[in-house]
Amino acid sequence: MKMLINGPEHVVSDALRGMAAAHPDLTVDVENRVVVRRDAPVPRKVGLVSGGGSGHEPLHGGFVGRGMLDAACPGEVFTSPVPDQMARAAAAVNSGQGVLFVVKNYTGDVLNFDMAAELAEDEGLQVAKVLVHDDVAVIDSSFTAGRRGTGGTLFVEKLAGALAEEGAPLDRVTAVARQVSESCRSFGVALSACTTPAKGGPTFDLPADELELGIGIHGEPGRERRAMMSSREIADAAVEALLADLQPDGPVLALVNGMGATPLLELYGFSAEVHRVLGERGIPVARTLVGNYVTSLDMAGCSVTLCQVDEELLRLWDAPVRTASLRWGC
Amino acid sequence: MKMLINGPEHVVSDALRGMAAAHPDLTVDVENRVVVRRDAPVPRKVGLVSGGGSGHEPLHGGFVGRGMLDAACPGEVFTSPVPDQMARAAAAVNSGQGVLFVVKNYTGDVLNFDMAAELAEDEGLQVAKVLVHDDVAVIDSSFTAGRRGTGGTLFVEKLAGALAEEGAPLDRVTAVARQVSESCRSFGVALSACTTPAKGGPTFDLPADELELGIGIHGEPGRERRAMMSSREIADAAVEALLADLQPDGPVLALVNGMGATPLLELYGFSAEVHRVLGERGIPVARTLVGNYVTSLDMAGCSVTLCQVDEELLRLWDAPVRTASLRWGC
Amino acid sequence: MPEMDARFFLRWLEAMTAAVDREASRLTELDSPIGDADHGSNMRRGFTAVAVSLTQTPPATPGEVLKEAGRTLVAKVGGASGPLYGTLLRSTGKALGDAERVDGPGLCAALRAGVDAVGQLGGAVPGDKTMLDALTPGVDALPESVEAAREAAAKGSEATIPLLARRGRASYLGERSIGHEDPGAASSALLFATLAEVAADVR
Amino acid sequence: MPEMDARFFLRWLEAMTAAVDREASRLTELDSPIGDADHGSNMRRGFTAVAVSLTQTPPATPGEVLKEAGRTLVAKVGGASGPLYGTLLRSTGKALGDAERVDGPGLCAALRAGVDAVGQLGGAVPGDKTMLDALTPGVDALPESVEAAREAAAKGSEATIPLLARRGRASYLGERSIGHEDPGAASSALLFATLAEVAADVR
Ligand SMILES: Nc1ncnc2c1ncn2[C@@H]1O[C@H](COP(=O)(O)OP(=O)(O)O)[C@@H](O)[C@H]1O
Ligand SMILES: Nc1ncnc2c1ncn2[C@@H]1O[C@H](COP(=O)(O)OP(=O)(O)O)[C@@H](O)[C@H]1O
Ligand SMILES: [Mg+2]
Ligand SMILES: [Mg+2]
Ligand SMILES: [Mg+2]
Ligand SMILES: [Mg+2]
Repeated sequence: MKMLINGPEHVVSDALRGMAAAHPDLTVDVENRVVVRRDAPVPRKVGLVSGGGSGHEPLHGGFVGRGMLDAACPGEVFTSPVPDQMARAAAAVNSGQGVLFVVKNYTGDVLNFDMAAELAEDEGLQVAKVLVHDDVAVIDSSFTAGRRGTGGTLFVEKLAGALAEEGAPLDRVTAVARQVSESCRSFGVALSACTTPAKGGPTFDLPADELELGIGIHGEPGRERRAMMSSREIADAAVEALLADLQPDGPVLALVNGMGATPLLELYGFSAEVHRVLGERGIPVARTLVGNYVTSLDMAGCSVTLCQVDEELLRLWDAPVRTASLRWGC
Repeated sequence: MKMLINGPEHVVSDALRGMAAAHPDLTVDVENRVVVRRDAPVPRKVGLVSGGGSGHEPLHGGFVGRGMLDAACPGEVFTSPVPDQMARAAAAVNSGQGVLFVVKNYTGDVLNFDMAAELAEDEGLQVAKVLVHDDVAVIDSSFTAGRRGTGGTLFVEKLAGALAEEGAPLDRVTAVARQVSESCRSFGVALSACTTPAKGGPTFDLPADELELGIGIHGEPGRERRAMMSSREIADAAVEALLADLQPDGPVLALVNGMGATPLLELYGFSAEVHRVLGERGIPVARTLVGNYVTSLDMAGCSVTLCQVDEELLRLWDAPVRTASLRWGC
Repeated sequence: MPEMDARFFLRWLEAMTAAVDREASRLTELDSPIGDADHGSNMRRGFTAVAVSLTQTPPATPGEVLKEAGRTLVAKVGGASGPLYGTLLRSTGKALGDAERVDGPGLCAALRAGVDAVGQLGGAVPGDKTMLDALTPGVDALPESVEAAREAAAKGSEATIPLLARRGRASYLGERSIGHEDPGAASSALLFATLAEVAADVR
Repeated sequence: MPEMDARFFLRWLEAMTAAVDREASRLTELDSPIGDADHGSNMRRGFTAVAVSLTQTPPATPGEVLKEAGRTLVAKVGGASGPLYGTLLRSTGKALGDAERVDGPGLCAALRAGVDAVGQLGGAVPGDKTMLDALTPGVDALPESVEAAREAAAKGSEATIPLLARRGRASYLGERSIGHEDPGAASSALLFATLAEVAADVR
């Protein structure tokens, strides 16, 4: 597989150089791999820090800015960042109100963020953590690593970010971030595997007439392989899987997310099917976001994330946000 | 090639149903394939209408809204829309100040928009047209169809749209649209062909170690096939091709555009290289947009568009825009 | 050629619809190396709509049949071929006037007018590697016989292979357009092939 | 095992760096069907950094060598393996204390402490299809001989093939994780293989 790169070892730093040049609102430490909003630390504001392996862009760097993250730490492709990155980020965004780490539930992310929290606490910072684990394809038990964190991360970062921007204290931002995390569920489908720069070829083989149901965002195979399905059938399967786990008794936010290589034309068509089946199930959709937001390099496919919201969360969703990849109201 | 669709014949209408459900700011006529901003016709405002074949999303439908297009007309995939669509769109957005058609320079688009202009003028509308023809890969002579319209379309739509939003009259909006069109140049590169729903397979064969230079946005092969190049080399080649045709004596806007399947991670890395070579050539970049904006379905690759700007155009670029896929300031 | 009535033209367009449907994937394949891989689906969508519209309310005169078909193509196809084929049939229909029946020379003259209109609209001339490279030799040979026209159009289409394209999308490719048959010329050859088919049936 | 000084541990980590470099693509391949295809590059990045740091300022005691290596892995690898391998080496190093030389039983006890720390940090137990499935049998056999430990660890890694994963990414796959060797177990087997290699050289 061909890539638009200078070599596997340069991918992450090259991308950071590109972000630095394109986004004057950001301070990008290419060497130490930390992306910080230019005006950090924002006085009297809780700092929001996230990060994870690269390859999911625009997550997380594209969500740094007013009303969302204060800093993001990109690791190597599909490899969680190292503790030093998050500790630096925490120091850079701390205004004295403490810092919240938004952590996707993967062994590596959890361990590295834990170590970072220790480092930051050693420096006298107050650190809280919220775990995102929204992927219903994974059985959540003490005999697995637990549900993966995928599309729900966007909702946690946006809603907690809006609240932090309003000046809410750390315990309240953390509580709302947890509420959002528990209110999100995701389900993903791959039509093709992705190609990591390090491996240079597809991470798994998927015949021309099959698809993978229940995939994550790291090029892992899913829970089940099936004969190729139509957009309508995929929407039915995805929403059914979501509603087996989340029974919203009110409106939801919907993220109809592309994995990277699926054209927006197809995503919108798929989104129409998601709306159809949610309508059939009587679930009102308050807001819909369609596009490539939490990706898996050049994988073809999609995921659906639903986030149950109340009035307050809906208000936070609509609040101004000013980042490279999510922006409205300012 | 697998697609996330219900069948080739449903692709465009399904996508329009999806847009309708996701974007309450838009009025989507799925049957007649016209996307109109909800508040059209905006009193005392020139109407901006564009359109073209589908498969380039978010262009054009994703650019309908305050400060950009008033309406967009999607054709079948890679097939320009029919005159009736643009005539309907013109009628829907006409506030009495006339309508400007933004037309990408393809035989089909030109002929169909011309016919639409006749239809609209028969109904008493004042119609002006601007042709976008920014692709330097095509020799512009009376013995070709002329340069293709590609990434420059985004700049024409944004800048003319901002001016129209301010209430400028048709002749002035048209003049600025033409100025922008003449100030834009683009160059594209494919790492893979795209797959159209109708054909179901790649539109051309590209070996694993080669790339196409000088491609358009319709899955056509380019001007030249070469051995695979690094991101740095591609940026050198693209900018060189651009500067052979456009010699900016001031700042430029840069669009570092993905063709559809190239990850944002790679696009940012490529953007860094574009900045590097522009810096070496002494050309200041006033603003940079990195992402999938003018795509070619699931093609892997990228294009670079430069648009020379003066103070006034830069002001128009920064003016508020509120569309599905380009948004700031509101 | 015997005198032709509206039914003859309806049958012609029916035959063309069937031919385009049959050949759609070949036309799209031809449009892949030097175009955007949609000519077959464009033609199929257009002529299917023509068949529907002509079946619903069959016009009474040859001129009306062709004008209605042309209008339908413009309204349903889009792309380059929509306006160009639409203009071909509309201009041919207009030239036929409102006669109930058309003779051979009348059809020759009208088709010539149609082909001229295509040249005018698209700015192409024979040799530019477009549909005109099948239409022009077809019309030129038509006074001799429909069979001769069929053959000439087919040959004209084949003869586009070594040409360098100067109009339409294929012109973007420059030298690389050489070595491929023009899809619009191929579909235009079908227009004469189906004309010959229907004329033979009538005889 | 003879007594081991700091140089011995430096050589062990050098050998491990070389082994990981040599086996990187195999480890990444193992991480493809049941993981995210980065274990080889993670290990290579980490041990290359270890080699650099230990060459620049070689610590004076066995304990310091391993602690410095562990710190480097934590600082450079990321992912699950960074903290886990980092903890393994740091905890082993801590258990060695600041002695200049270590004997066989001392190394056995210290490595046991390191492996226990891995279990504590990651919450896995043998049989969960993780690196512990090579580390645990390796440490268990070490009192017998380094050769026995090498063999036991290699067997332990192979024995992960039929297991259903209960920790790490492979656990997402449920039943589909069966039939593949765990990449972390495979790299852990290399740790004992290189230990045996270096011990044989010294003897
Ligand atoms: N300017 C022109 N004059 C005559 N025929 C043209 C011209 N441009 C294109 N064509 C014809 O149209 C054909 C392509 O039609 P089609 O693929 O349906 O439209 P598009 O090029 O818009 O995709 C070409 O093969 C060529 O024969
Ligand atoms: N909880 C755990 N306890 C012990 N080892 C684990 C645990 N989770 C993962 N591992 C080990 O880590 C290996 C994967 O390492 P690596 O691929 O480098 O990290 P990542 O899984 O973050 O991509 C697995 O093969 C497994 O041996
Ligand atoms: Mg990883
Ligand atoms: Mg076309
Ligand atoms: Mg075509
Ligand atoms: Mg891994």
